[in-house]
Amino acid sequence: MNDVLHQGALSIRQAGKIYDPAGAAVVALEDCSAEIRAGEFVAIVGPSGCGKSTLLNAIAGFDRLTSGEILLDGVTLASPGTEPRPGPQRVVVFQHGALFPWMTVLENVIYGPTRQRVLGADAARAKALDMLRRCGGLDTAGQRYPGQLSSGMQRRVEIVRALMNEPKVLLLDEPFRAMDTVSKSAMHRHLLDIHALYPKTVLFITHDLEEALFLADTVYVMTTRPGRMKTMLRVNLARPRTLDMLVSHEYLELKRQVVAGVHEEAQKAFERGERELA
Amino acid sequence: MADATAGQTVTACNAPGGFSRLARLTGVNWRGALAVVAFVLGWELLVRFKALGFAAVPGPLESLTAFWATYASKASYWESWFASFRRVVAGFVLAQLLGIPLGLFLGTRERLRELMFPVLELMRPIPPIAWVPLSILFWPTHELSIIFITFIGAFFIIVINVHDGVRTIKQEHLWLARSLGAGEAMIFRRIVLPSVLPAISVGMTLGIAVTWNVVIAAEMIAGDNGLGRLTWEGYVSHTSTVVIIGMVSIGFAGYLSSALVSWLLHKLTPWRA
Amino acid sequence: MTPLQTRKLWRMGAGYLIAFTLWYLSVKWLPLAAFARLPDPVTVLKEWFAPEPAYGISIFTGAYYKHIIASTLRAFAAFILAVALGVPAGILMGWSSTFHDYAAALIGLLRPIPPLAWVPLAILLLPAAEVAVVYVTFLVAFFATTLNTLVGVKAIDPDYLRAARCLGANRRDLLRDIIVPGALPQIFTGLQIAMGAAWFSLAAGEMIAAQYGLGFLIMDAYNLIQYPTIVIAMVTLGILGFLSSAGIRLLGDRLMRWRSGAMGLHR
Amino acid sequence: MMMQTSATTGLASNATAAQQAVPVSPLAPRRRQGHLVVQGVSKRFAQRDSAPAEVLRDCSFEVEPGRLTVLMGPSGCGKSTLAYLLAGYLAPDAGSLTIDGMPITQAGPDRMLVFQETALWPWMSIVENVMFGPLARGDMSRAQARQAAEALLQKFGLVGFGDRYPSQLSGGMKRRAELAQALINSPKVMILDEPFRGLDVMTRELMQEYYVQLFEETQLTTLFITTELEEAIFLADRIVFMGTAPGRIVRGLEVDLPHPRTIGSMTSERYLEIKKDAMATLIEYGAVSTD
Repeated sequence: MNDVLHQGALSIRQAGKIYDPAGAAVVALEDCSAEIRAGEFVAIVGPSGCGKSTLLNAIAGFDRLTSGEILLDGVTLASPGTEPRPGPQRVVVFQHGALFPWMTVLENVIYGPTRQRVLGADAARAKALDMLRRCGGLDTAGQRYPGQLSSGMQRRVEIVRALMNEPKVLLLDEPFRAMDTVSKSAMHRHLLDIHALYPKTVLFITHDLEEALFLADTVYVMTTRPGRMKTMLRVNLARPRTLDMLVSHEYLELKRQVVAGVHEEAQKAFERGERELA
Repeated sequence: MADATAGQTVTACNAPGGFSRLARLTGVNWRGALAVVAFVLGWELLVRFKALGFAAVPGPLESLTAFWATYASKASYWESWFASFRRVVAGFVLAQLLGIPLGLFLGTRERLRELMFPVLELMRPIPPIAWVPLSILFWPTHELSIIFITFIGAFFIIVINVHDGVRTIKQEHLWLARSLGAGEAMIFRRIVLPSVLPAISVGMTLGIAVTWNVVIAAEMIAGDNGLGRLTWEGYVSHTSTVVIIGMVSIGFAGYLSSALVSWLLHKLTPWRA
Repeated sequence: MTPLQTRKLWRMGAGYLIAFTLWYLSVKWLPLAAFARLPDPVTVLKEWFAPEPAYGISIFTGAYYKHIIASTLRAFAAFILAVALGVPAGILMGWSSTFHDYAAALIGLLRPIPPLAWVPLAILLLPAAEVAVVYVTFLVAFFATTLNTLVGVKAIDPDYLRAARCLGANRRDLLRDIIVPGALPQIFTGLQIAMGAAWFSLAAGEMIAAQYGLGFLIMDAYNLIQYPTIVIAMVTLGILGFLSSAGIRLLGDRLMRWRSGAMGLHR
Repeated sequence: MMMQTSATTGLASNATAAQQAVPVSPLAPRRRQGHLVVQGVSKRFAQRDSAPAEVLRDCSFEVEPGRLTVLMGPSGCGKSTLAYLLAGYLAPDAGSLTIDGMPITQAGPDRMLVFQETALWPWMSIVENVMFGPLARGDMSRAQARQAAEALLQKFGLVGFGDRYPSQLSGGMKRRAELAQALINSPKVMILDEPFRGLDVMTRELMQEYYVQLFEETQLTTLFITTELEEAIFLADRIVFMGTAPGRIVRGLEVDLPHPRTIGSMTSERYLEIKKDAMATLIEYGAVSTD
């Protein structure tokens, strides 16, 4: 972890969320805590419906917490009392992609800084082209529409659009879920390169334990609903991560430690899912 | 006349406010009720103060009393209901009986489609009402000519909807049935027909709305009875309460038939709850 | 042109030819008075393209274009009014729930009344028959535009709104950058339906209450027993309806280049 | 309730219970049947406004009876086309496809295909979906078909869901209903075309475990198509690799991981070696860059 960064420390303290308290009172998050250091690449692994997205929504400012608190560099982001307000400090890259289809790649990427009037149009365009070029020669696609790009390229442009706002925290919500093995491993390579170029605190949400172990410095395994941090695992693989690490013994050892716990949560979530449908 | 079905009412951002909490609790759209009351009051006031050309128009109260006093019990009023309904039902049902099979044929038989579809496509934009003169010329009685117009109104819509529906059947659904050894007849009955039902329901929902629109105009132009005629005669004879009564009755009749059609279609497609 | 396309073209031509001959034979030879009364296609075509048409309406006569222009002006006046009022109303309904509750009730109240039932009242209320016809045409186009715009706003993926808010967009930015472009495809679907419906109502309105226009021409030709002119006016209405819908589709494709761009998706 | 933990014993007891009612339980282990041979198969698809696209070129491979063969390759390399050819939905432009020596000319219940997207008919209840096959062919009376269907639904942990419509079931449950719908016809071969593609990784792993146990119990010849390497290694007795379009077979790889396969086998040394070997092939042939 590079500690040159002193921004982007995320402190989650007994975060709790209950949907529709008066009615079905679904407890999505309960006593969920984690201390994330500045610049740390954290992966959160958990079955569907375990509250991963609820936590992400609270951090991003889309939803309010019913108990506990989340602070960014000591400033309260989310708590029962604070009005949730999204902002460029913590930008989300969405699961199904949220590039604006009606804007070109360049218009998408400069949208943030120009809307916040942080940069003039020309300055924003220059910065955008530079960043796109460094993140895998995407600048050549500047004038194309998202619909004309492959899903891999769309995902990377969306990451660049987020980074253009100099966010303190980058929130990735299962970004590579629908990709097949080969394109997924290519995207892992790109993400790690971009993270090395632009070190930020990263919160990576996924179902895929192998992906979490390969990408992250720290992996949190969440229990099925109500979501709580079940286990925390420091991934001491060296950086930069390479493909052959996927078949190394340290990696295998790390996987052995958590795979049983993750599988157990998956089983519980699956059976609860079916009971609810019965 | 063919407008889209309204989207659901979940909105982008809910302003808290008293009414929405009240609405959530009681499930009644209070603001809507307020709007309707305001509309009726506005109408009454405009008439009272003879503003904006409302001089020749009766207020809601006056129309209502006129309705209860004379028309509710008058046989001829209910006869116009019956006449209009008879024409709508005849034209609409005939359009479905001929339109659905033709739509299925056009959807499944490549050669027939490439032959007939362009002709249908050319006739579709011609407004149904424009057929009135030819229809009067062609059919021996006025009744038949109006029924023909209502038929044309619903026919094109159902044929084209069913045709599109048949062509969007999932290939896997057909292949799976073949793997399981089902014959062509069974495939048609248990796979093709059910999967076309949603398209049929869209065609019928739009069709019934068009049919009511068309019957009113046809009656105004060529009919000698029916709600359209009643409204037109109210206008010609300057008894404007009848114009209002006619319009509201047509509104109810249209609403009732649409509700009937959507109830029927809901019964036909229980799995689409 | 691939063999597939040429075969399709041949069949289309054959289809038109068969329809044409069927029409001609049934009018000319079928021993049925009902058919005999109808004008046959050859007479209609002759009349339509005659430099001196028997009843004064052909592509060479000014009167023909006077009616066309009258109808087209009315249709587009009503259509543009419907778009100018309907699109903002639809967006507002999708954007604020208070406005939605009020508007939805009023629309629910007025929509079941078939537009043409308004004609008598419109004539009474409005200064001229002309305005009444345009009003009736406007009404049906307005409902189609508003409801489709509302559906378009509702169908926007909430992630787009959230992404924009992350990037610092305020409410006005959201409306201009996300809501309007996002709802545009469905708005254009609504515009096409509105245009079709506008021509439907216009024709009927003109037949009942106008002094000129294609609808009027149809009834006038009927009363003056100029039957071929009825067919000419009907087909012209059909062509105008088709052309205006095609025009809207073209406008839509130009405005939403990003959608056609999506077609060239290379995976 | 989803799956009896003691896999083998639980299944056997249900099988025997179903046996009395139905002549041959579709689940009892069977004589080695369903030997598929694909020889020099090529396939082109006519396109509306351009030259026909070549999807398969000279494809040859075998699916041995009683074994689970996985067909692995990048998306868009013609794997599904091969599945449709074997199922008899499409005819090859060149080459031959046979099952137990007989040429494949049309679709039939001996080769059941589970599609990528669920093909359960939304307008039929789950039990009607399952009963459709035997009733369509007239092999069983309505009562017999219902009993066989109920037995299978019970086996697949879908008790009580028979009268539900497919839209009321979760992804994993729909897949199991489709397995029941296929197995009631006692097919010789099961062909699964990326069946777990839409599911999240965890549900997917559970479904993989589920199918491999079903296979171990029935020895039903299976051709499993996927783009996921972990899924391929976990399930396969043998993996057949396909290169990018136009698809052809580039390599076969024996997977000698012991049966019964469990989550544990994914962390064994042998698994790592096989994965390293397979990754090399994938990168070399499957090099589909995402740009």
